[in-house]
Amino acid sequence: MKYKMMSRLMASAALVCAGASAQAADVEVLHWWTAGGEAAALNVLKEDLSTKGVGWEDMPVAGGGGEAAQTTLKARVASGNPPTAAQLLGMQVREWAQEGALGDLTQAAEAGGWADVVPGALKDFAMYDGKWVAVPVNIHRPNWLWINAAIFEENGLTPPTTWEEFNTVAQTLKDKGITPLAHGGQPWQDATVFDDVVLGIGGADFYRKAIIEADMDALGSDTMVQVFDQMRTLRGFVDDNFSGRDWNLATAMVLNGEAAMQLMGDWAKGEIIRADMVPGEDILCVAAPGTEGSYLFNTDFFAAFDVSDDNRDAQMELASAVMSPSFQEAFNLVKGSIPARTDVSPEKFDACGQKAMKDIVEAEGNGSLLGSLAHGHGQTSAVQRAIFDVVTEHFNSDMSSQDAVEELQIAVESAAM
Amino acid sequence: MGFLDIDNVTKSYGAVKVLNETEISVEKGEFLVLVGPSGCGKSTLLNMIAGLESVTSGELRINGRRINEARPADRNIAMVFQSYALYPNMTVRGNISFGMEMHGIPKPEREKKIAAVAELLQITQLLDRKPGQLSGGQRQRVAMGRALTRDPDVFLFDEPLSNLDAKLRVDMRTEIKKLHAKLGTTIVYVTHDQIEALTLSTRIAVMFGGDVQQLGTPQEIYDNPANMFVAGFMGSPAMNLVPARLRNIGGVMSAEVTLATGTAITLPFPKASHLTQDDGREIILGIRPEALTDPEGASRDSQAIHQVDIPVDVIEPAGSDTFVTVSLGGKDAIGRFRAHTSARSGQPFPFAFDMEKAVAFDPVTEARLA
Amino acid sequence: MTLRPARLFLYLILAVFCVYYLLPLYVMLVNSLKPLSEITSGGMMALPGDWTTAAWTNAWSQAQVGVEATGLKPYFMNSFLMVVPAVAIATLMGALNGYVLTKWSFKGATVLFGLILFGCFIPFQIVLIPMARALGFLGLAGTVPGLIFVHIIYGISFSTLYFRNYYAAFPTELVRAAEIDGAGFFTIFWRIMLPNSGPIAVVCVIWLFTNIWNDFLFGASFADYDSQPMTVALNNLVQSSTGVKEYNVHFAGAIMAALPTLLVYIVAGRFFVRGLMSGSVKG
Amino acid sequence: MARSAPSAAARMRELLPRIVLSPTIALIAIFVYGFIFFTTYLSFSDSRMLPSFGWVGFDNYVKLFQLRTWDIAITNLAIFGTLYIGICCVLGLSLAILLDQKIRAEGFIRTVYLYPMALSFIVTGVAWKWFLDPGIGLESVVQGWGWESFEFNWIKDRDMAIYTIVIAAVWQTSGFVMATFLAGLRGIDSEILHAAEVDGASKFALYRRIVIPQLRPAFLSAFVVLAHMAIKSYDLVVALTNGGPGTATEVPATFMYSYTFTRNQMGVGAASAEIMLLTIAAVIVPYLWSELREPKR
Repeated sequence: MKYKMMSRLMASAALVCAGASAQAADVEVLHWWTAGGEAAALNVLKEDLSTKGVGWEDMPVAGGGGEAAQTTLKARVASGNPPTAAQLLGMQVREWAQEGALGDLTQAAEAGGWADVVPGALKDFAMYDGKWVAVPVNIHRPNWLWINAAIFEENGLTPPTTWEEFNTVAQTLKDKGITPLAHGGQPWQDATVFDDVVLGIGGADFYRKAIIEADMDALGSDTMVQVFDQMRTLRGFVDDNFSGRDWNLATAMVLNGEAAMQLMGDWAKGEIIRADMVPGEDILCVAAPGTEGSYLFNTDFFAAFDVSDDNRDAQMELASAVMSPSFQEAFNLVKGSIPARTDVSPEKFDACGQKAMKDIVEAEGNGSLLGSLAHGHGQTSAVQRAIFDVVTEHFNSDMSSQDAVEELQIAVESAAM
Repeated sequence: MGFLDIDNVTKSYGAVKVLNETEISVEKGEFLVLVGPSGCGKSTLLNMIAGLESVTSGELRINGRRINEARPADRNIAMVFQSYALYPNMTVRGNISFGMEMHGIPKPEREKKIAAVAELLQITQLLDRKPGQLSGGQRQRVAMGRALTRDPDVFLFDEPLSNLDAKLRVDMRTEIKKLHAKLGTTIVYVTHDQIEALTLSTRIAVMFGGDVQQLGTPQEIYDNPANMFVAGFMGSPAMNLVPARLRNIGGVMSAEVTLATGTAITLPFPKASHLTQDDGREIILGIRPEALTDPEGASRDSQAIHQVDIPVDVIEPAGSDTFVTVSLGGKDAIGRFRAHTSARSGQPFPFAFDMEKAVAFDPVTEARLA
Repeated sequence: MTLRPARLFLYLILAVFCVYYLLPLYVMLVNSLKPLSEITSGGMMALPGDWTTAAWTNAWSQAQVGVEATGLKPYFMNSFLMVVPAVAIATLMGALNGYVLTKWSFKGATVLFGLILFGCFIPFQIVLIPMARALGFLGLAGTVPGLIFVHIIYGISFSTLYFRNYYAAFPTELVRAAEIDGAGFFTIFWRIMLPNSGPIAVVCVIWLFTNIWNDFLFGASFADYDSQPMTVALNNLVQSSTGVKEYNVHFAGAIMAALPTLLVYIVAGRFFVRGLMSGSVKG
Repeated sequence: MARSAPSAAARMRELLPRIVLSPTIALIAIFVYGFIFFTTYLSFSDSRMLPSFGWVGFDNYVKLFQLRTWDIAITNLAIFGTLYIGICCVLGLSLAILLDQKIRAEGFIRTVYLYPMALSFIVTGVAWKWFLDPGIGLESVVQGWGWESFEFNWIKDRDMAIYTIVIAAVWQTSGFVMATFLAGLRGIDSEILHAAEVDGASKFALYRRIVIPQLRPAFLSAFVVLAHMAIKSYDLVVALTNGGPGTATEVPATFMYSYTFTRNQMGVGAASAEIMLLTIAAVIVPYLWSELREPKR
């Protein structure tokens, strides 16, 4: 009790010294981490802030991987009442920054020395026009292949490292009556697989050209045709009921042995742990075929909105708290992702987490740390969804790869306009 | 100037004029009935007096005070509606007391008045019921009770009896007449039933097509209808309207009527003595059924009974009377015979024409000539 | 009773449809009473092997909804605070409008009614952004009154429609009589019209209550952190994208969120048909 | 004749009804028509993430009609709308007639039929999704009963998925339609029915010739409620299929929402909203016309 009082006093003293208004306001945070462990993990942040005298006003809006929260955010901004901070994906940070809706965290960033610990690829999104406008909370890796170890062992299979190997392994499993790939037919899940295939077949440079730069030649290339061919092949390895299935139900199929593999981000670990299995042992985690050495990332940012002066200090406090190594560690241990700063010890993380932390360093070194299209780090929302349309349409119909490539070009061109 | 003056009043909805210039002056204590078929303008006129519809032009005065712009509540009138318009959510007591409450009459006084009115109308035992639990006649009494508490200058009745069955209607008619006799209030009463008009009123305004066709005492209206409309509307069975021709036979006026057989009969018509110049003129002869009787039933006082044998078409016994149909001037005419007549259908029978009661109309203008 | 087989067949058909209508509720109810393991092991339709109300207590007061593990409990109050005033005001305004449009009609009133009515049909998605701006302009952004205001606006068209049709069949002579009795515009409304509007008020309240209670879009867009309604909380509970899905808790929460509207239908349902009969179905 | 000027109080009385109505009129004018106007403007603007006011003419409309998803959305609305309204009316009427046969447990059955109206698809969405899912829902249950060849996998089938939406939508509203028709049936003068029975009309003929024609007002109000629900239906599609498989169950409402809010192409979203509004107007205006002409007797 005494300690708390003391720390609060000291905190306010520090603020006074910084010459800022001593009145610590509350922070209102719009986010879509509404249930289970991730929401509980966020509570760590809330507790942390409350010791600094900053109150937390929780504004959760779940649905569609943040789509509902986006709508709410637009309404809030339009009404001139934006939240202090909002959970956004990388591209969304950039789009809001372009609208001039974001504030400035540079002061806190300089004080915290963020520039030295945040990977460059993330900084590209967190900074706009030379100013820090958002702080990264985590780094997810969508290009994982989760494998039911028992099934592979029984059938004497080894994890595939290329798409060709994958096809062989999958065919073997299929012949034995095991569903090779657990998949949920929702646009973002289809796109997650698509990301992996583009990166795995085309390599990092191709991914950058085709997806991030939306280069028409790359989009129309033979490589892209091959990508769609592979998507068609994958369609054959998925059970008939895939359409509309939630990702966690697909994960459950791998866990209970109904299916052998799943291409999914590292949030799947939560399901694995809850089923009393160990990631990396019972369920293997390997990079998606052909993507070893590359790292697709998906980062949740807390973007600082342009709020009134009264709230700015609290906003800084929030940002600093998010960037603190202790929060980064605590939160990401729960979330399944890895910290957004490179100086956090991998010690407490599980095997998959440790591998991710190792891989990301390697990827950043060789320039293949790339934003994931499926998870809002590859393209603007308009282009992203236009690509989703084509990918999903192709995956769910008997459209030819050639047609798909043409559709893709038209869709991207029209959406980018 | 009367007590209630309807002074050159008109009503239009846009371009449609529903009430033409109307001039009626009602004396205090008078019972004026506005009668006519639906759409004649009688209800519009009543609503204007009540203040429920605006006056397009002209002036309404009560007791010399212009009331055109006064709120209904400020005109010191009371109205009984066709549907009684009892508030279904209130008890009988509440219904009667509502108007007084609105006029700020204190509760004890209201209670006293309610008791008095309930006593008068014999509805004391109904005071705590809701309108839904009352019979038609009881509702009618409550509606009158509500109006009575107001001590109004003018009582307005809008077809108050038309929702009652025949027997009750006759009873209530009598009650209303008694009430008028007892209270002596000025009443304006709208109905489409000419018997109500004749029995209740001290004066009648017969209306049609937005015009007052005739304004007069019941006797005047009945005996000397101003035109063929009034003649046909008032009285039941209606006055017989028979095509005929005036004849001046040596200075004595007669009406010539053609029978179904083709033979013409000549009926001396003293009332038309001022029309000696109009020999051969076509007229419509109006003759009431009670002026076309069996000879024994003919009026003893009349100086102009004329008897003719005519073949009878139909005989309709109606208890106290027997109605006999004959063809006159190509039209069916009805005569009122005594109950036990010996007339037989298909056979000629002597008819007594009471030409003192007969009237004549112009077939074109339909106005009365004699 | 000579038609026994036909009668039996009739009841059979009606029973089959009862099953059709009850099925989703059955699925929700049964699965909310199972432990999660029984659900994931299949058997959606099966009765619980191990009956438990754990999911219910969890959804009510323990489940993680956003940062705090409060369950749905606090959001109930938020919803009520929003729904009750909105329904009351929208109903009252609708009644007044219906009263004016039928009993005090003036030239052009019918056209105005037609224009009001079109408000029933506007898709809510299109008003989101301009409404946000308007609320910001009015200083109502992110407040409960703001949310109530929005619901009133889009409820008023319906309440006006209901009351206007009802009052059109309401005897005008009563209004006339009250006028002669000396009652003014508002007195007639309070003392004569409203006390006789029971059936249509039930229909109107049921309709508005259900619609406003069930609204998600406005709740998610215009509520603040401390005024989020039940539907948003339920959605947060159910829709978490990368969290573990506890279906039994979801179902328990869903039924809970629906209880007030269900109750309204069950309690007032029998007045519903009567209310529809007394006006809104008439042309 | 000199007409004295109406007093201030009288004028006030005259104006009072309009004053009472005016808040509503003002609210509707701004928040319905103003916003429609705003959306109309947006549909001709270069708005993307947030409203912006650069004029681009008909570009958004051109773009809209080139989009295959929009084609699909429109076609789906036509299929969905027709089936939904048709089935709801037929089912609602049939149930109402059946319930009108002096059924013993009428109150209970009526409530059962009516209650889905009380629930939003946020509440029932998951249950429906499960029920329709062949893996865990009806198909697997029926197969579990021993009917191995039973198939019900519409929700996974691109060509059939839209029909599952119809099933759920009918589930939600047919009870309400039933109540509307039941109210209509109860409103019919029973003497007319007796008269027809005396005339020797069979039960079937009685309903077809006498009863159903008298339900026209009920039909109309049911139709309007259903039509606007069909065009506005959003929650339902999102809860059941979210537009999938692929884009097979996309409807204009989901399309408009996604373009306006998710895809940051507000201009195209506004253009699609305009088309929706026009469709609604095409359905509603004739109804309003017929509805509002009548009182002018």
